[in-house]
Amino acid sequence: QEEDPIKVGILHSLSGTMAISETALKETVEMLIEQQNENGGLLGREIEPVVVDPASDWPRFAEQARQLLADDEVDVVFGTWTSVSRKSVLPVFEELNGLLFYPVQYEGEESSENVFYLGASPNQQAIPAVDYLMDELDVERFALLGTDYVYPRTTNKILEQYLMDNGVAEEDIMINYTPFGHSDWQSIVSDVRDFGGQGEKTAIVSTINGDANVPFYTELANQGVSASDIPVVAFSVGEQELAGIDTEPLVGHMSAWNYFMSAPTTENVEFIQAWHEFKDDTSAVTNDPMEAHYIGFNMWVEAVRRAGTTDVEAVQDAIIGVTVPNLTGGYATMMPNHHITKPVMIGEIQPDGQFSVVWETNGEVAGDAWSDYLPESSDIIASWRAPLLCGNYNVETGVCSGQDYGD
Amino acid sequence: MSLLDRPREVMRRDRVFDFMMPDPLEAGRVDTRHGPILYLEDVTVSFDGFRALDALTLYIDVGELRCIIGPNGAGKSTMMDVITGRIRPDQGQAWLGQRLDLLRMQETDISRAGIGRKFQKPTVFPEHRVVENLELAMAGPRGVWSTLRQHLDGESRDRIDSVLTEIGLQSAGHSRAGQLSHGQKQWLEIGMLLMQNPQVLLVDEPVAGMTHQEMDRTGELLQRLAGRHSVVVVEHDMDFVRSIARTVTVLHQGSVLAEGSMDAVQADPRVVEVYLGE
Amino acid sequence: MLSIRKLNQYYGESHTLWDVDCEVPAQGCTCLMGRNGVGKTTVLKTVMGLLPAASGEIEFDGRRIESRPAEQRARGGIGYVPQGREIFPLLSVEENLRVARTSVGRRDIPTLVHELFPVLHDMRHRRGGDLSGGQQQQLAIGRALCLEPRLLILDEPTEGIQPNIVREIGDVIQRLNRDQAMTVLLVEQKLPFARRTADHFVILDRGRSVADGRMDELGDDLVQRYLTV
Amino acid sequence: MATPQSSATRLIPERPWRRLLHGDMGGRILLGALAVLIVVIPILNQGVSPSSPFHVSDYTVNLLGRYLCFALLALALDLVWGYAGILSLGHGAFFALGGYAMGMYLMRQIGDRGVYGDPVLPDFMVFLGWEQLPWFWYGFDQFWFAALMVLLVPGVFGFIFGWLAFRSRVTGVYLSIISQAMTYALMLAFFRNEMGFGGNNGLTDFKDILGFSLSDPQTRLALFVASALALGLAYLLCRMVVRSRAGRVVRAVRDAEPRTRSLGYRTDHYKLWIWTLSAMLAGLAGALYVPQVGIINPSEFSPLNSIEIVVWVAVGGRGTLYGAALGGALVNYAQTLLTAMIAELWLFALGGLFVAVTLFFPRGLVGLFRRREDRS
Amino acid sequence: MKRFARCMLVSLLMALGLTASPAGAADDEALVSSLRQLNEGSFEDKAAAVRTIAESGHPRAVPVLQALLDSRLYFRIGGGEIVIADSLDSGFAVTDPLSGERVGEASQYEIRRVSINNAVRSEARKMLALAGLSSPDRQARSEAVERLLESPDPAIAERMEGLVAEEPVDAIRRDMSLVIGLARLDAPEAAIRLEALETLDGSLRNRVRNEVRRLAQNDPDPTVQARAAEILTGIQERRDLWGLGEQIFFGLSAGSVLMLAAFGLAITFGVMGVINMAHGELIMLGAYTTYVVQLLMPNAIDYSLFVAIPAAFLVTGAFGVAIERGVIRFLYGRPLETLLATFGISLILQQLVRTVFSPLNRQVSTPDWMSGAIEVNAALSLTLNRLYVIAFAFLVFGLLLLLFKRTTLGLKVRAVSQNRAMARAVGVSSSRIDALTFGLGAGVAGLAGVALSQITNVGPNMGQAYIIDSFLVVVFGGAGSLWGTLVGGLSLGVLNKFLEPETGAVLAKVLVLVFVILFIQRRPQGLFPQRGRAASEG
Ligand SMILES: Nc1ncnc2c1ncn2[C@@H]1O[C@H](COP(=O)(O)OP(=O)(O)OP(=O)(O)O)[C@@H](O)[C@H]1O
Ligand SMILES: Nc1ncnc2c1ncn2[C@@H]1O[C@H](COP(=O)(O)OP(=O)(O)OP(=O)(O)O)[C@@H](O)[C@H]1O
Ligand SMILES: NC(N)=O
Ligand SMILES: [Mg+2]
Ligand SMILES: [Mg+2]
Repeated sequence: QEEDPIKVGILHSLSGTMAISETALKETVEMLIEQQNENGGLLGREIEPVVVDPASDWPRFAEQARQLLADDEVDVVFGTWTSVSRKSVLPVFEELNGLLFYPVQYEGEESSENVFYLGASPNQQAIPAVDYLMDELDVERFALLGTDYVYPRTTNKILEQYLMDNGVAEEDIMINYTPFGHSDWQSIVSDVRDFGGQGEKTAIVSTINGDANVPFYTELANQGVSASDIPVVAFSVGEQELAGIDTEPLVGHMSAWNYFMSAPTTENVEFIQAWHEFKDDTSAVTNDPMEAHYIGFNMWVEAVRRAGTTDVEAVQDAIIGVTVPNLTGGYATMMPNHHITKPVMIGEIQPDGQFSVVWETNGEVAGDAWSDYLPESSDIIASWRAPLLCGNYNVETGVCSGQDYGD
Repeated sequence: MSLLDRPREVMRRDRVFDFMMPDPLEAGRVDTRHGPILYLEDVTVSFDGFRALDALTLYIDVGELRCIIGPNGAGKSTMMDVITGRIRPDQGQAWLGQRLDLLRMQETDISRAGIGRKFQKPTVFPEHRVVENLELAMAGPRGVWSTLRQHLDGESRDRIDSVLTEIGLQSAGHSRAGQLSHGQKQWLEIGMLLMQNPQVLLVDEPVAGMTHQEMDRTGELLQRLAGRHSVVVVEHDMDFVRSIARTVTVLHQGSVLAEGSMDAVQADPRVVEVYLGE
Repeated sequence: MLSIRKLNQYYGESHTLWDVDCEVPAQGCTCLMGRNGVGKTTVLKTVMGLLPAASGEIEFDGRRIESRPAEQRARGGIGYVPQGREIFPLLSVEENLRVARTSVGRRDIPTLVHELFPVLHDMRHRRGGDLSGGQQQQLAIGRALCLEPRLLILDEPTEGIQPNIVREIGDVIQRLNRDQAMTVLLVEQKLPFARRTADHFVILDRGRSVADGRMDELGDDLVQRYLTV
Repeated sequence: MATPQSSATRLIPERPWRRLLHGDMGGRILLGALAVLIVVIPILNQGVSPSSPFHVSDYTVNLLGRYLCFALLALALDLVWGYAGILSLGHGAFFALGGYAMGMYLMRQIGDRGVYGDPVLPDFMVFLGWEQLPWFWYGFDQFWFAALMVLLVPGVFGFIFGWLAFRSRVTGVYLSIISQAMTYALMLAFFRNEMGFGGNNGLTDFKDILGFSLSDPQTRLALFVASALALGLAYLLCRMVVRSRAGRVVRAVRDAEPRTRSLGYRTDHYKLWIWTLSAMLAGLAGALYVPQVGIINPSEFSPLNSIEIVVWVAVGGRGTLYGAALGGALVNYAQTLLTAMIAELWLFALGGLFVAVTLFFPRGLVGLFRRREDRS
Repeated sequence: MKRFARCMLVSLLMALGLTASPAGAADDEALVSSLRQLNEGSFEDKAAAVRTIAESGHPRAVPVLQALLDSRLYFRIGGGEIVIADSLDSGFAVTDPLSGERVGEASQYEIRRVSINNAVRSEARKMLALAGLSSPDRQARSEAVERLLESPDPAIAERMEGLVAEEPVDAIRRDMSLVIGLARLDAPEAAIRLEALETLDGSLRNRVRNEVRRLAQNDPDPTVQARAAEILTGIQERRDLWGLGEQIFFGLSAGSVLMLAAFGLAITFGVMGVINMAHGELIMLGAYTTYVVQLLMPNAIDYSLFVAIPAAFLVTGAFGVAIERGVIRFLYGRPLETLLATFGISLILQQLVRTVFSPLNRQVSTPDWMSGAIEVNAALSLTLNRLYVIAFAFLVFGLLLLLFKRTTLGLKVRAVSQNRAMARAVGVSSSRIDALTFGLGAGVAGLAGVALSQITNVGPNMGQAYIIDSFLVVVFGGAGSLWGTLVGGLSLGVLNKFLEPETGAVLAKVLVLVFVILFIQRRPQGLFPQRGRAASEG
């Protein structure tokens, strides 16, 4: 038994529409595993990656999650990107009692015993970003543009509530949704220009996803919307997305993340160098979800060490409270609600496709599974520590509901 | 496109699914008590200004065998297209018996009302076997539900067999129709027409590609059919026409040029000029 | 001009032509005869290259052609009027003619075609598929003539054509034989036309060539044996 | 009746609903295999100890169940494509509609065990701040109603689409492309949260079906058996249809529609009928599929999915019912295998497979075993 | 605040005027310390440093600020010394900010960019704009005025009044008077405000509209208010009219993308009858060809498209010929099976690109002559890349039309597609024609790829995004008709763009799809159908 390698499942799309984002994450985990093995493995055992390709097809995610857990009997899975893929595998992880580390910023409203949320929840990204817009840039009007799916919808719902709570009038908020891969932004950009041309300082809050971003920014540039007129702050645009865009005209537009490749810490430089070596490409970029995997992987390693086993229950138990350094000079701690602490930063786009940090929170913010700004969930909390052991506990009614496949 | 057009489109009579319509069209119920079975009056068809039929008027009596001749492009096939509902004329009247206005009926209804046609260019179902082609043509209910439940009784089988013998394709009964030679397809078309057992048979160039002897057989067949059925034959082979014709109509440029007995028509100098040649 | 020796041909598994032999002398008109389904069309298609020959030789103008593709045979001087017309239905009449014409590198339409079939000129802008059956047949013949072939293959060319033009076609075939040294290979069921037009005959029966000779040698016994049912 | 008939008329079956599998070797093998699966799989899954090499894991049962759903879907498509010649590039829509109908039932079964604990409203509605259940969700708490809807919704939808299209004689590629437009439009529409079907996330988090827990191996086994039965019965039904005279009319429509019409058949009725039947079968496949994968979301409507169905049928063998079913199962099996074995390169293998099948097995994989045209 | 600005401005103008004087060592030192502040201080400090630099009058002030704006200002990790750095193939070329002389190289791990934010950037821009106001360069002056229009204040207006008379360029002079007018809207005297209003009448600018609206809503003087309201209505009406023009432009441009993407398919699918599922991937290959061409000529991006267009045509055309020769030619007579094979090919091509180029989007640069917009006026500007794409689409259309109408190729293609055997029997080499035509269709898809690379992302999935729309356009127009594709593409584009503002992008797309479905019921053969006996006979 002892010689058997520890198996780590990697469940990221390598083909289909999501491959563009997820392939780098698969490689990140592979790199981390390689490094760990070079440093003597874990518990004296080798770590072995098990890679599958769910091909951006949601039911296939569930199928392959099942395959990883039931057939390959992996000890932990790093994977999924979109919320729907996470939702699709969630019941499988709960049923078969596996561990999933999810690396992407998401809409919150979830906490599962079997999932560890390494990306930002809205309070770790969206809220601080609009705070920045309001406080530092004196923005009064907000155009919330997003791709039509749950993450932007939820985020915008939270933001709308939050903005109105902060005295922004309803007509000063514009909300617009576009389909996945939307490529013709002419009218929308023109509308936003109009919306922003009324005198008050206006900003775009973008939850536009993946492929739609290139034509969006290209159109912004062509219609002459510069960051000094109407700045964009995006939640899904990182270094990797910028790699496909000519960033010269976009300088000054912003993104809110918990990590930027430009972070000047030694950990980060080492990480980047390792990544460049791994990819054999000195122009390869790193991004926030990659950092999330870095953190998640190290947390899992630490938890396994503490537990002395890869046994799921033991790791679940041991990992809460584990603290590891992040890449931006601070520390990430696994909270009882299975979210982690993260610093929030605003970066402005530079001509070389990097971000320069213009603002950052004092220290780390803990991720909130259930948003305080939504009436339905403001009473709900999550804690996977005894005695609560519940992902959605209503403090008003004292009831714990949902997501109870495990037992 | 105005908004009104949609509902109007839906209400169109000529395309509506007529689940609800009474079905007066079963063969044999055509009212022919008062004279001709097929009336064409003043029928005009034009394509982009070209008049393929020009005020054509024609009557076919019950049980008649009528030959129609005329130069290429005179409008003979177009006339059949009008009768079978494939083409809607620009003006004119077309009636089957006293009651059925062909111009208001769908192609399928016209067929079910008892008009059968053999096409000039043989068109059969290439992927079906010869017997299946005949079975498809066989008279009987045409609705989805009835064909779904229908079974082939001995009588029908006998009928198929006899037609198969009649058209000389016994040995080819199991081959796929697409594999037949041109002449064999011609025969199959005739066979399908026989299976349909219509009241009016429109036969476009039945003997093209047949040997002289086959031609005689076809002539006999058509003559046998006449009497109980009304038969309209279009043909360019004068020997054949002469052998079967009682009344001959000559079409030219979309209207009737001459009509009468074979001899009279043959002697008509206009017919000689445009059609027969010296 | 054209000689076919020991030609065999199959449709899938079924053996359609059995060792067919056929000689078509130059500058004459040879008529291939036989009942329905004996394989006449199959022979012509094989000569044209539209069907592969399983075995046997086809020699045209002294050269073996059985392995050449159809288009080379067409450009090499074989014109084909198929059974069933095979017009390009969506091309205009003029375009139908021009397609053939371009493959001999010309743009004009030979006067002969319009002389013979004036209707093709009158209706040059109409779509080929809209023509009446007989008009299409005329177009098919006209199209083959556009190739200015040395060997013209006609598969029941008079089908559906009005009597006076049929007669004219017969005359033209003879004229072409004579004046332009064109060789003609004809399939025809109508005995009178065949007798009038052709000067040689070859009879097929169930895929085999069974008789041949000069047209005036075609006696009633042969007709009785092979051409009636 | 045994008059001296020509051998040829015997090719036409006397009573289409009798001796259904006469001359249908492929069908017999298919049904035989299904029967064996129904008996053997439960035994190997439940009766054999997990350590035994003969044990069939829950995972495998689940996987097989889904292949059967795909086979049923392929069968449905083959009915319209192979027999009626209507190339539908939108059959995924019917599958998804059936799936959604079932998903709605499963959603209502969650009851107050949802995240927000609302006894009536599904989580996503609570989250969107909806006060009450939209009208079209009524009745889905009843299984019988949902079961009816599984057939009716795709059926009615297919009927309306077909009615519009066939009535105005939309044929060939035009029909294919507008069927694709249909599924694409549905996909975009279902993505919208306002539609009330859970937007992009679709319906998920299912817990029970008919009171049995979906995570229970026995329930999965039952679903597997249900899928196998559905496939078997659907096969027999399709077989009956294609052997009947109506089936021959439908094939005539495929080859020469105007000629069929001139024989007096209302070809639009035939097309509409077979199209609707096929849509309902596809819906059934979707309904069986959803509880087995635990999620239904709008990407099931994606045009690419529908194209894949066409590919399954073509790979299996168009125009042979068992071939289509085989194609549906096999291509998906290949995908499962390849995505796990050669995660980075599997698309090369799959694409290569498609190309190779068309080039070397023009009648699909079953063309390998089938010498002559099927004798239906 | 205002007073401060004025003082600052005056000193700044003076300082900039003095740039001729040689810089002393003391000036250098001041500049260095300002530069340090630029790096180390808070963003407010940085903004102040920008002003200090501008006011210092140092001859290097303008280049340094420009470098800051261009993000070329770096500091050395460790020492904190400020340098100007230009990226090389690997690492950077380092320049001393004081002397402007090249002093060596540095790697990406040694230096970091001086970080600034939008506020600092705005400040620097404004400072440079003021400096540019009296520049002899017309472009620089125009930009400076444009820039000042956004924040006009009395001091600037005053300065402008001096300049406006000397300004030789009409347009700039008009803008200058706008700046003056805008600044005077705040004048306490109603008469001056009224007078200023008149100078603003006729302008379509946002800024003007907003200011006029402010007056129309709450000017204390009723006459001013009334006049402002009047002017506002005029402005609004004209803006709306131009807005309509903009919408039509958007529609045409969306439509031209659709038709460009569809042309290739109109040939392979419409004319040849091959259901080519790999069409989208051929478009993608065209886009990747553009990317590779740009990689090969990094210093001539402006001309790269002229190389990319023929290159893409040839590359994708060659792929097309290979696909036709390798696969499709075995499938004629089995048209539906081409769907299966080409679907397989599309999977292979996608994965091939992923393997060769990585799954990430690739960056294709837009040449300078294609970026930006033509400003027709303040309310309507036509983005250049779209304009070129429209022109390109029509050009391709014209060439294809010529090719099909003027050469015998079109005739032969149609003959082959209608009756392959008979075409051969009249001497048309069907295999050559098939390969050529498919190659042509593929090549045209490649051209579409070049155009698309200028407006959307270049990645392995890009083909998927266009395949459905392309099929829809071809079918809507009527398969086999190039004109149909043209009209179909344009009208769907325009329809979409007119629906979008009403319904949002998602619903607009759904409605367009539903429209096409219903339209096809009315015209089952598309806009330009094949009619007649031939099309209907069985
Ligand atoms: N759809 C159409 N468009 C244009 N012209 C047409 C169309 N259909 C028929 N025509 C023309 O109408 C005329 C009549 O054609 P029709 O087929 O009725 O002739 P026909 O008498 O049957 O001749 P044939 O003896 O050659 O078969 C012809 O000149 C033909 O070209
Ligand atoms: N595509 C095919 N597949 C299989 N068999 C075929 C095919 N085409 C023709 N045949 C068969 O080959 C034989 C010869 O056919 P062919 O067309 O050459 O006859 P033909 O002598 O030209 O007859 P006709 O006088 O009727 O035109 C026929 O028995 C026919 O059934
Ligand atoms: N969680 C996201 N970005 O879908
Ligand atoms: Mg005719
Ligand atoms: Mg023949």
